Amino acid sequence: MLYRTAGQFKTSYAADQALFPVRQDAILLGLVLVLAWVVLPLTASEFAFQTMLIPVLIYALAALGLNVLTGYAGQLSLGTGAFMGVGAYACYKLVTLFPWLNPVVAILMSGAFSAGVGVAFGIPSLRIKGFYLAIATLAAQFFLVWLFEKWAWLYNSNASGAIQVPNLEMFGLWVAGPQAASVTQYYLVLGVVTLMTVLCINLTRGTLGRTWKATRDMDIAAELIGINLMRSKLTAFAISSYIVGVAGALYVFMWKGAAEPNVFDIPLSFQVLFIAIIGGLGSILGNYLGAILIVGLPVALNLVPGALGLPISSAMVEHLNIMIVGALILFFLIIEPHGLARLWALIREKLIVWPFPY
Amino acid sequence: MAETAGETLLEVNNIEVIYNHVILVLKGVSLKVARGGITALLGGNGAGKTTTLKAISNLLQSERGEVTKGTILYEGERVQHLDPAALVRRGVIQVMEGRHCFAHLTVEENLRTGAYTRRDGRTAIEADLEMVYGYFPRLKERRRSQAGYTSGGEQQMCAIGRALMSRPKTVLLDEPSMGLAPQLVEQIFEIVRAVNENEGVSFLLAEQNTNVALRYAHQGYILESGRVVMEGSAAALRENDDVKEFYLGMSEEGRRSFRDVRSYRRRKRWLS
Amino acid sequence: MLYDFTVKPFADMAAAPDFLLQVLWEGLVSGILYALIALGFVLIFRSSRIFNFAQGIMVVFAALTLVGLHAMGLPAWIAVAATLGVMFVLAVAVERVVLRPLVGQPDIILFMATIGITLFLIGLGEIIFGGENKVMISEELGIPTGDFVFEPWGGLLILQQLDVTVVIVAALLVAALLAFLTFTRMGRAIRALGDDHQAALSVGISLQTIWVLVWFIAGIIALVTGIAWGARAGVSFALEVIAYKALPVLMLGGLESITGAIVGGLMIGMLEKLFEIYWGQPLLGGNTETWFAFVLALVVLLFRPQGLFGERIIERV
Amino acid sequence: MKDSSGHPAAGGRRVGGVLMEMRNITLRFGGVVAINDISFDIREGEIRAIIGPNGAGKSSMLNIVSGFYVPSEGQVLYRGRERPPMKPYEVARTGVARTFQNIALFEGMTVLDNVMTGRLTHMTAGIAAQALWWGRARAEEMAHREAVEKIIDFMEIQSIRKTPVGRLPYGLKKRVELARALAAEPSLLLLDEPMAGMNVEEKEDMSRFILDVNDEFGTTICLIEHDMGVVMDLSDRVVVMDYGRKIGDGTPDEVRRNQDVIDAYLGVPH
Amino acid sequence: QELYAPNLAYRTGPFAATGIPLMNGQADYFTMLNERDGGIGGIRVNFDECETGYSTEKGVECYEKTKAKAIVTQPWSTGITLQVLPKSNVDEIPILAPGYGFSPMADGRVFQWAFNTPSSYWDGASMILQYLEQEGGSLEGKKIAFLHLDHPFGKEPLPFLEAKAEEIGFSLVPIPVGLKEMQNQSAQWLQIRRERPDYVVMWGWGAMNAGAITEAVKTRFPMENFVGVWWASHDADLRLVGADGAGYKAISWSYPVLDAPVMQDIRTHVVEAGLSQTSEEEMQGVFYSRGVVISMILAEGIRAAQAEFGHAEITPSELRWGLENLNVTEARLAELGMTGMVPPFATSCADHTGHSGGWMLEWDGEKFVKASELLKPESALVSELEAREAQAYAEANAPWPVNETCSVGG
Ligand SMILES: Nc1ncnc2c1ncn2[C@@H]1O[C@H](COP(=O)(O)OP(=O)(O)OP(=O)(O)O)[C@@H](O)[C@H]1O
Ligand SMILES: Nc1ncnc2c1ncn2[C@@H]1O[C@H](COP(=O)(O)OP(=O)(O)OP(=O)(O)O)[C@@H](O)[C@H]1O
Ligand SMILES: [Mg+2]
Ligand SMILES: [Mg+2]
Repeated sequence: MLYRTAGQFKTSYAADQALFPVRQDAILLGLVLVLAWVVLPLTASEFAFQTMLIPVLIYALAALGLNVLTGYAGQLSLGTGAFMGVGAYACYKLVTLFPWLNPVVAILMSGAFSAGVGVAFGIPSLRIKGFYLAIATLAAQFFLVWLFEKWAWLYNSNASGAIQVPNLEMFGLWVAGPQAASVTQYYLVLGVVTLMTVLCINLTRGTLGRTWKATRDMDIAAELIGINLMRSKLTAFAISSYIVGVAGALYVFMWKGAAEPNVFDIPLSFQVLFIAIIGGLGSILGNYLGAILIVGLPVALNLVPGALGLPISSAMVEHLNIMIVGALILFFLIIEPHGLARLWALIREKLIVWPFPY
Repeated sequence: MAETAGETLLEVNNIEVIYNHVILVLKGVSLKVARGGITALLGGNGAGKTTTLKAISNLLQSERGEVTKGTILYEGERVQHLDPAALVRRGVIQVMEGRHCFAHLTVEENLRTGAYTRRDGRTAIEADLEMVYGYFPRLKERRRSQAGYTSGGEQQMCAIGRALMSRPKTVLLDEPSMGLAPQLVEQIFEIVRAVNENEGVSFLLAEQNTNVALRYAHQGYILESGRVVMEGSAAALRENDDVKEFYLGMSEEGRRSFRDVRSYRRRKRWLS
Repeated sequence: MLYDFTVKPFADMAAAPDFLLQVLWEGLVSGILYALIALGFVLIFRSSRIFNFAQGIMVVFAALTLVGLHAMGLPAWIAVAATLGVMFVLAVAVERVVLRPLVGQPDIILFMATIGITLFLIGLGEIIFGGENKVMISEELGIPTGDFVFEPWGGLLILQQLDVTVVIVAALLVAALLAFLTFTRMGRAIRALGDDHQAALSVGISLQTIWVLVWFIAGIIALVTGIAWGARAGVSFALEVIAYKALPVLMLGGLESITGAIVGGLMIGMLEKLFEIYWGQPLLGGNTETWFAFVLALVVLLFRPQGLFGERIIERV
Repeated sequence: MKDSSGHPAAGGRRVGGVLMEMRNITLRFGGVVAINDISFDIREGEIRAIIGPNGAGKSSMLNIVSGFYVPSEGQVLYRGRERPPMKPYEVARTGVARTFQNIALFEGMTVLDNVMTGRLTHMTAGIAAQALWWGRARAEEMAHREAVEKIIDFMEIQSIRKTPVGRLPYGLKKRVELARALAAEPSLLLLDEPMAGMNVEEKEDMSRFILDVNDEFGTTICLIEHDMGVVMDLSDRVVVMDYGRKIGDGTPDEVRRNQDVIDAYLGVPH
Repeated sequence: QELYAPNLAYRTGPFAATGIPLMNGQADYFTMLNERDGGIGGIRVNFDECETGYSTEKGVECYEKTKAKAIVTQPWSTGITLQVLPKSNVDEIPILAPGYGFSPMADGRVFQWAFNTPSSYWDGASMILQYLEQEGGSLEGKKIAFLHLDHPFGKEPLPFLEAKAEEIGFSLVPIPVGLKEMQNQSAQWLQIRRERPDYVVMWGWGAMNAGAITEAVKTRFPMENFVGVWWASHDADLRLVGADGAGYKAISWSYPVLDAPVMQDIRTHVVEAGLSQTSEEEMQGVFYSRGVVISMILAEGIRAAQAEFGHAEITPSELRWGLENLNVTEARLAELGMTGMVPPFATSCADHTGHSGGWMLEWDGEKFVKASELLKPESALVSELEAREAQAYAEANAPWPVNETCSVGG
């Protein structure tokens, strides 16, 4: 009943190409937006901002970037963490070299640097494919993290070798650094993430998106029907790394406040990959679902024993956490290898035909 | 030849197959394969022929398909729970649609994997290898090339030869003629007949090339959108008017030219 | 500057040949260990196109089980046998719980699944064995611990007996594996399986049996690797990071080649050590071993996209 | 029925000059000689068939035309001029479109998207415009969508427009593939066994499409097919290959009577 | 009614091996206080653990989760410390990082909320150099290899060592060990073999120490010329090489006095009552007893605050006062039953460290023994560096509130 599509007719191709051919989807999205823009910021606690809301958004954005590359263009990358690092370090250099720069502008600019680096490391993808390429992206991962450690100029030769976010102001409001309020940072992140998402949706449903998907599904055929594979792959690397870079800048500037090089090491890459895959490759929505699950799960698991009053030591909780996260990854892959987004689509399909089974 | 059809070897009773939990593909298909017979499964694209064969050989699982209703009996025993390997050991082997050769193995290695489940010794296998090369001389020429680099027709031969290497009792043959040169199609069907007659192997073949199929088969089933719409002996089917028109491309005056088909589009009577 | 990069390193090598030999030996030994981990990967990849990320943690898990069982009082060799039993159970469990339901899924999904297995094993291992660094029971297993000292050209060259043992054992293991894959029916089935699951199923190759077998062999390799690494550096979860080193080895050697794993491992082990000692430390601030192997492999791949010994990538339409 | 240039054409269609000429093409793979010194031409507006036993080198020839294989020897002339070495996508942009023997559709995309990719060679909007879904990008998208819908109607695949291609049965995939090739509005259409795996009824449909394309848009078509009925009925001229050599070239009638062809391929006179 | 003093523990991850004994020592001391005395000042201390696995990310999460109720944050990694440092000004919760963290935290005027009592890394480096000079004569013209974890923690003493190298005239060769190479340091030790340094000073942690020590034995580096920081004095690491490691040294501001009354109390009230996760072997180690000392510092801070403000349930800012006014004398140590386990120390508003000094420990093949008298850091250079770096930090993080009311040395 909820998902009755009968009676909704399309009279133009534009209407058919609209984002939400089914009206109920648009309503649902509206609700989510109200929740994200109004309800949550008004009600969330500091803890919720810091451990759920902000990280979910940032991780979802990073996963979105990865998804462009892996889910849409079919180039598996394990170097997301390092590209986030490029964004973060670029942003750090920008705001320390040009203190007058608007922080949001700096964040958006820093993506350009990681896009550049991404393209450089994307060039081998023209020859190298599949897992070979995936391992090749690890070259970027390890090399860049090494560079973050060794190139003192990047962290302004700080004794600790870490970057520390200075207090940044925008329109009289602290937006970054220890003085910034979580709610301000949340809105800023939300704004950037919403913008990126809209742009990505447009890109992926248009010409470029089709080029990518064709490259992903069968690159030889794609080339034979007139797709320039080099252009297709490199644009994917550029746009993906741009988004990932922006996510990296947000990660440090809007959330962590400081970062050492090894923050951007391989576990971060995997974290983002988990989100993209559990959420669903080749889906925009999936990134959000995946981020909620992967970020939220450990937080929730940590709260459980306390809430139940179980006398489990914190180390045990952590071990169990790792086990459970591992098991859940397996669980979700087994019930729906194509991710939460597909699961949702299936549920929707069922709802549309409900109450009939098929 | 239709007389050779003896007792029922394989029986499919009213099965329903669903892909991905939502896509209902077979809506109650029943058929019987006689021991020592050649049974043809005919029907248009997407009718469900491949799905039926995979349901029998239990290859659906890896495509997220599942038999939700009905039973499949082989030699009177339910075989739905068996894994494909167990079925092969019982003598049921499928030649898959679209030439699934092992691309990195040579042609000869491909053929040898066909004998994987056999336990009757090296000499028997070598002899069968020669037999397959006898049927397909082209394969002998290409025995050392990686299968991935052989032409489409060669791959098809390789797949059929590989199945024969397992010394099967029942072969599920999915579109053997696809992409083969005309004389090779005849040749393959001749081989099917020879194997059927000499070794008593039963065949269930899904085929689009109705013309050839009905010439070699004993029994036939016609499938449309997941249902059996017609069944009978091959001879009877060949004489049926609808079959003639839609599957054999015959008009009153013999074969229609493909140039003359543009003007009208017909409807099948039973679809109304 | 140019001189520092091009001439000086070689001059240094020539000036102290005994040191160069030592560097190469150290490289060789770590190369062998990388190769052993890579071997486990190759076997599983070959038989299922699964890029088994869990190979690294299997090494840790095997070593921990061995030490743990010994600590519980089992004699060393019985503990080895029991550990093999555990690895077998693990292989069966992985096949039942993970691989079977995921058969036929895209490679990347299976790759993810192995990461899931990795996390699960880390959590489980820490619960059972705790996180402390443990001493490998080398003596109890009869692994020699002394060293051989040579003085070539009046210099000094120290070879650990342990390392020599590792090199020998690794060589035997590789020979056995190669024979298994080339000369047996199973070997061919394993390769066929890697090409096309569906077709392999259709000719009666039982995925279950082969997968359990292959994962079990990978478990045996993991145990050998675990004993070898553990004897050098102690046994703890920190070992896991070393597993990353197997990746460029695979890339260089080719994902499905046993020979590739060995040659790649040795090349990477020695070249990265040479680079680190003669270029990395004096000129680049050191620690180049983290990335050198990857970059080297990347460069090689640009010329041979399937690695040195990998199977040709078939591109046809 | 012969046109002024002396070449046969059915239905009174105009067959123009030589569109593409293959001159002394040889193709080797290591030791295997897949094509051995073959020359033939394709005239504008005709339907040209290539036949021959399995492994004869037909697909390889098509691959050379579309730039996927580079001939070991010989030249390809397109519209009278020698074609320089080109990447496949550049060849596609000169107006050559094709279908594949082992269907090569983009499995993860819907039918509509697949057909839309066929038009990529005609799309020009920049990345920024696409990202904003505004102005030119949007107008272009709509215009092409309209053209694609026409092709979808023409191929009678309206009902599966939004279905992911991976789920389609074989025959429909072949049709979608043809639609994708047509979407490029090619001047030369290469079809590699377009009717393999179809029953008569479907072959008739497919024939209808091919003839209509050839008729309505004047598209030159080069096809490989094993169904002699189809080949003989549809094509204007036929090249016959056997083990990399050319053993016959001419009208269907000529070829049908050629003893070499009968021996090597047809088996019995068709 | 309780005092919530969470610990951002790491009993998991690559550093777990070294973390566990420390966490056990810390936890057991508070359990002992709770069991024996009913807590501090009559109320129990809730010494909760939040697991970080030494990951900065999880650490920050733990900080956020606990900060609402907590009177103190014990971040337990230099990385986490660096991240929560700027937040502490806003959240006003004292950070207690005994013997780790950022050395300039000693400057209490700039880092009002951070404490690295009783010794900073620069103190440690200073004491090591002093010891080497005492034992082997002037360092001038000598070569020191500085083997360190390539991580904020490992780089921490570099500014001090560089300054000293220039001052004394020894050459310093920093040799970083990547996080991924902790277990495979053959390249680093080949470099050491090539450089032929007179001494190797090690800033190592977790699996790195075991790796370095085994590698040193293997390459036959003379153990007596090999000195580590206090985090490189874990008994289990040395037990890997046993007698071959004899002669290895580590500076330490704590010492395991096995028969100290406090240890006895822990045994009776905690271990025998089954309230501990420790083992007898672990209790005899350096790290366990250091954990006990660390908890003592916090407990003394709490006591001082309770005494000053006259109520048991103190607030975070009251605890800060307590930590700024520690005065643990010999006599007080004797009262606590901890004589000899830590040198006496005192803090102030301006000096959050105490710079109390430490002993050189030496591995005798089976256990660590004291190898020196109490060493004192050279305060002039250390405090000059502290002031300079603290200032730079405050500037980079402007606006950064500075406590102008403390006078130097007061
Ligand atoms: N893996 C799958 N997931 C979803 N649907 C599928 C899948 N495989 C097949 N189908 C659907 O099942 C129906 C029957 O397909 P099947 O392949 O059995 O037909 P067929 O008779 O063999 O056709 P063809 O002659 O083209 O091979 C088709 O409509 C197809 O879309
Ligand atoms: N990339 C390649 N590498 C090696 N050999 C190849 C390659 N491509 C084709 N061949 C070989 O060239 C010969 C011709 O192949 P081709 O695919 O052109 O045949 P075909 O005429 O299309 O046959 P079919 O009708 O069976 O499709 C075959 O023997 C094939 O094995
Ligand atoms: Mg089929
Ligand atoms: Mg072909």
